[in-house]
Amino acid sequence: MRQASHGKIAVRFESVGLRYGSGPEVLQDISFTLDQGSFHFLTGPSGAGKTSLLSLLYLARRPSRGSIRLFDEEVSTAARAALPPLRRRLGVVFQEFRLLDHLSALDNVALPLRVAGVAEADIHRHVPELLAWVGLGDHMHAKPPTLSGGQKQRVAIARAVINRPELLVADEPTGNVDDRTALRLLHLFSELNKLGTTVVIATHNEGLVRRFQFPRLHLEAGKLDVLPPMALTASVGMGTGPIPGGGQS
Amino acid sequence: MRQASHGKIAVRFESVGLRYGSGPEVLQDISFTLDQGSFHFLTGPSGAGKTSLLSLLYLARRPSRGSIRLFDEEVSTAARAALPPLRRRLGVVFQEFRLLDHLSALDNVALPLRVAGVAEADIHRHVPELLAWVGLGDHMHAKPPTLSGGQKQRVAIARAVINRPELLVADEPTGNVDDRTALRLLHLFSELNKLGTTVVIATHNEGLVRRFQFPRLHLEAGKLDVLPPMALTASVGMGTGPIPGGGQS
Amino acid sequence: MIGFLRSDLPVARDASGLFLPWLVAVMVFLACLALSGAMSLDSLLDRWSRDASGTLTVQVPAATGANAETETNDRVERAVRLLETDAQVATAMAVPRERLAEMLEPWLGSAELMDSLPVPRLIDVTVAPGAMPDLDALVERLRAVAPGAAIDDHRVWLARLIRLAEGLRLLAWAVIGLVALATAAMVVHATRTALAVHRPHIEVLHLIGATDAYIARQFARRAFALALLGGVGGLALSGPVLWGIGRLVQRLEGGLVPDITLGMGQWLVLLLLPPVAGVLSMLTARRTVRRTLTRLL
Amino acid sequence: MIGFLRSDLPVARDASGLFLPWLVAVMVFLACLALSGAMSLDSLLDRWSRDASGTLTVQVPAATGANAETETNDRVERAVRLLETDAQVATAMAVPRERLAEMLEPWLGSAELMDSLPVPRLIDVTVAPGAMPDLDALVERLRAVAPGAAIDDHRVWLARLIRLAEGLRLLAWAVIGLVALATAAMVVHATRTALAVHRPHIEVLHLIGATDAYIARQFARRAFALALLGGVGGLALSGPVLWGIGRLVQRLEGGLVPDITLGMGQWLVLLLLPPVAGVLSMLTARRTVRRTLTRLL
Ligand SMILES: Nc1ncnc2c1ncn2[C@@H]1O[C@H](COP(=O)(O)OP(=O)(O)OP(=O)(O)O)[C@@H](O)[C@H]1O
Ligand SMILES: Nc1ncnc2c1ncn2[C@@H]1O[C@H](COP(=O)(O)OP(=O)(O)OP(=O)(O)O)[C@@H](O)[C@H]1O
Ligand SMILES: [Mg+2]
Ligand SMILES: [Mg+2]
Repeated sequence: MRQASHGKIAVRFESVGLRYGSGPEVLQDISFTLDQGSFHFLTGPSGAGKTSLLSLLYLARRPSRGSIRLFDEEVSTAARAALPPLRRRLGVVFQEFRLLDHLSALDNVALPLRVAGVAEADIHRHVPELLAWVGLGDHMHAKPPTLSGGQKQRVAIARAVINRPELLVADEPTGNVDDRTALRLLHLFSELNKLGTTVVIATHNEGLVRRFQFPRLHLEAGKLDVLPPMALTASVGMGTGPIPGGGQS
Repeated sequence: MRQASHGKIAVRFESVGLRYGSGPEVLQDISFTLDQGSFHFLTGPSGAGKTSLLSLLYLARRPSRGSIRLFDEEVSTAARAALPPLRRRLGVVFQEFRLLDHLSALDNVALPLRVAGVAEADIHRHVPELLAWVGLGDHMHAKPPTLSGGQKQRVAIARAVINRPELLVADEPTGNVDDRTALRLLHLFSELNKLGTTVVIATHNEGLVRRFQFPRLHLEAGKLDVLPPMALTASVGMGTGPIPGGGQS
Repeated sequence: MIGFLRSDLPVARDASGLFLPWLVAVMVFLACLALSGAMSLDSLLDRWSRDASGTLTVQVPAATGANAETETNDRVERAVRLLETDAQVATAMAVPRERLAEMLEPWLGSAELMDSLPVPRLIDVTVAPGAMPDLDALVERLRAVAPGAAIDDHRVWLARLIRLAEGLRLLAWAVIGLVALATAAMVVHATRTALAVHRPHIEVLHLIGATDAYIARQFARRAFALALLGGVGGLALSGPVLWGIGRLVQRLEGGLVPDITLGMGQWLVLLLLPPVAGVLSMLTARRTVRRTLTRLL
Repeated sequence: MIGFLRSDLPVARDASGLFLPWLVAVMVFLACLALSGAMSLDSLLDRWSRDASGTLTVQVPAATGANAETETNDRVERAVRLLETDAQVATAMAVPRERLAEMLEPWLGSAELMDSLPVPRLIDVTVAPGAMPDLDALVERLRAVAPGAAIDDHRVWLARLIRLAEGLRLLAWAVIGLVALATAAMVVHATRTALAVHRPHIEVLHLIGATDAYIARQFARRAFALALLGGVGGLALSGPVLWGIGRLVQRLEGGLVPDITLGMGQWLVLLLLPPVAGVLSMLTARRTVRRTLTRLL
């Protein structure tokens, strides 16, 4: 079913620790491996360090200690100049969206393409299509301050996936949308995943975690455990039933 | 069980319509009544107009048409100068938190007290207590940019309830916290409700809506329906069972 | 409401505020330079005008005919007496023949010659302080006692200098007006820019139930303090600069450039600049916040 | 990378940018005033110096004894010829007796008298452009042909004026230096403030994978354009003001204040102000963005 699990490794954390300033270690001794083409949820209570962990993954900060390999490159000690090309192979949904308020939804989503030097013609073909798909066909030219919370979140998701990233990192991507939309967005992610994208999604939505039977990275008290898919007790309001191994074919 | 439902009316919308600029009507002909001391969920798909409806309630904008009565005062046509005293009787959790980035969590929560002229001594007694209750005892002096998403949300909630409002309006107050914390926060709201506060909570979290058996205001396509508590099909990961009529006594 | 008396919310206190004092400092500094320049020019001009209008020279032509010598002396004496009785004249003194001889030497070759010539006599006159004698009337009266008398009021070249300096003063005031205008505009604009950053905070305070007056006060106080701080900084900066310029000016020859250091009153005017900037900033802040608020509901 | 050639992202285009041109306009306007003032003073001073050093007056005392009249005329003629052969002298012309008589009238009462008097003769001399004649040597040589000849070089009062104007020029350049410094500081600071608002945008572009150079370019271009726009506005504003000041100056007596309107070269210097402000802003933007970025990882 998956195309891209060639056994290659997309991400490898080894004994990674992170502290802010001189505070305590928010992440302690984190080690895990994500195969290319894999799909993981990242769970854990609020303040456990999920966003911190993801920020290491999307190269927003360096770990205080340990080693992080991304696409087989050591990034914890890499030169600054080596990072932008790596970043372009990522797609990131930030927990706070981080949209540019004075750009239209369309221009926001086009940003990664423009930065990568994609032709305007291609941009104007692909971006509206994707925006329509996430249900924002009518709000293409609206600026973020006039969008609803869920609409902003969908713009942020569209921006993260527009360049078909090799690694998709999403931080609480469904906190502001209804369950139907959340399901639809997760199908989008699992669709990308089937095309080879490695996916990591931090979420508090247990319903989603149960419905999509993907393995979990669970953070608690600074420690990470890799857990199997969550037990299927029930699927509330999430369509017809569980989707083993991800996505409706 | 409830102390304050004396049959008085806290909020009454009559044929309320709202449009932004010259756009279409986001809200059309909305009419409903909230008794004092009642507890309602506000549900509806993303972009349905929940935040817009709540913004009328917390006096951020005037309706394009119709009448809104709050605590028995007509607010849709009230003079600007008459509104601040009304606003102080409200508590609001904004969907985007709206914390002041350069103030500590404590100062953010203290804001409504300071504006109302409460003595510093009282502020320093009550605020840390509430922050500890929402699990931020260790982050009292942290500024919002150094807080996690869920921590920020809890600061926003603390700010909304610190002055024991007569009407609590919360817009997606649990989008960034785990289910356990969400439950805890909803118990906080229902506790306030038992003390007489009228509560309206916009949420996408069906689990919560099912678990707390409160009536729903459902928005869809600009229309509002008042629905009975949602059918209890199951309660996923939300503790032991349903809580009929609100709160564990 | 207790809020009116309580100390500020720390609501406006972020880094963006640092821009305001910085900018006000620079503008007050420039305004200081312009203002002290204009005021120095004023002093200079006053001094020059006083010098020029303060002394006159009366020329009494020599008499001819018999007893020319004594007649001439009489005429000079009468003229001196007439001048001395005039309320607007402080002193009148005939120039001694020896000095006249000196003055004419280059023209006549030797002093002896003068005795045989009908050389006109001169009277140095000091005008009473502040008096502006009507020279035409004075000449009329002088001619009654000393026919052909004329007044030379020394303004030959001082007049040109004065006209120049008056022009410069006009210029200086025009420039200071422009600098003041620019300063005011900048303070207003900087205050608005600083507040633009705070728009979300203003909204939050508004929605929390703070009155317009309360919110405006929070920001107006802060704007006042910041602009005052910047103004004091700019003034402090201009102190050594003005001192250095004063030193420069003192090195110029003393005659033309008298004491143009600033007087007490003028320093007071400079000292007013920071509070003026502060008040301007405060009023702008209040107005801007209120405008933001009335747009909100 | 194609991005290097493509047009800007609209990333820096929000209302906060409006502050930058506004501020640059005011600062360029002030710098314009200061600069044109200093340059005018330069022109004025040059003219005065030229006037003062460009003309001399030679005094030839009248001869005595028999044939005094013709002897005096001979001496004057010889002196004129000597002067004319001097390489440093452009023209030399004896002042006609009639003009001398006019000049002496106030002293001697009537022109006829002069004929019977040993009045010294005058020769107006124009020095060759740029020449600085050694006056002492010249006097020596003149005395050989015309005993007792003397040179009066007119600097009596012009020297004082020149010293004053030189002082003022020094002052003007000091002030223009300060204004330039303040302008530069303001442009730098305004650019930074405008960018502070964009910090989140810089972060987003960075995390999306844009290189530092790419991000810096987006903002540097915009800063250049905005500052240039403001500079042009300030210059345009200063045009009518400088014109008005020119009119004011023309109303002053022409003698002391010659043509102090600006020359082509000086206008060119003023025209350079906006691009200089633009470049300054651009460099600041680049540096600020890069500094922000290196703090990010
Ligand atoms: N920039 C920062 N400086 C200092 N401390 C920080 C910073 N960012 C996060 N923290 C702290 O690190 C801890 C983990 O934060 P993080 O945002 O990673 O949590 P999270 O798991 O994403 O939580 P949530 O589910 O609420 O988003 C928190 O206690 C937070 O206060
Ligand atoms: N300030 C505004 N100007 C113009 N249109 C707006 C504005 N705010 C909201 N809208 C539009 O009004 C509609 C309703 O928005 P609203 O924020 O009320 O939705 P919502 O129900 O809160 O959605 P969500 O669950 O995603 O937060 C949306 O289509 C949105 O684009
Ligand atoms: Mg987080
Ligand atoms: Mg909403």
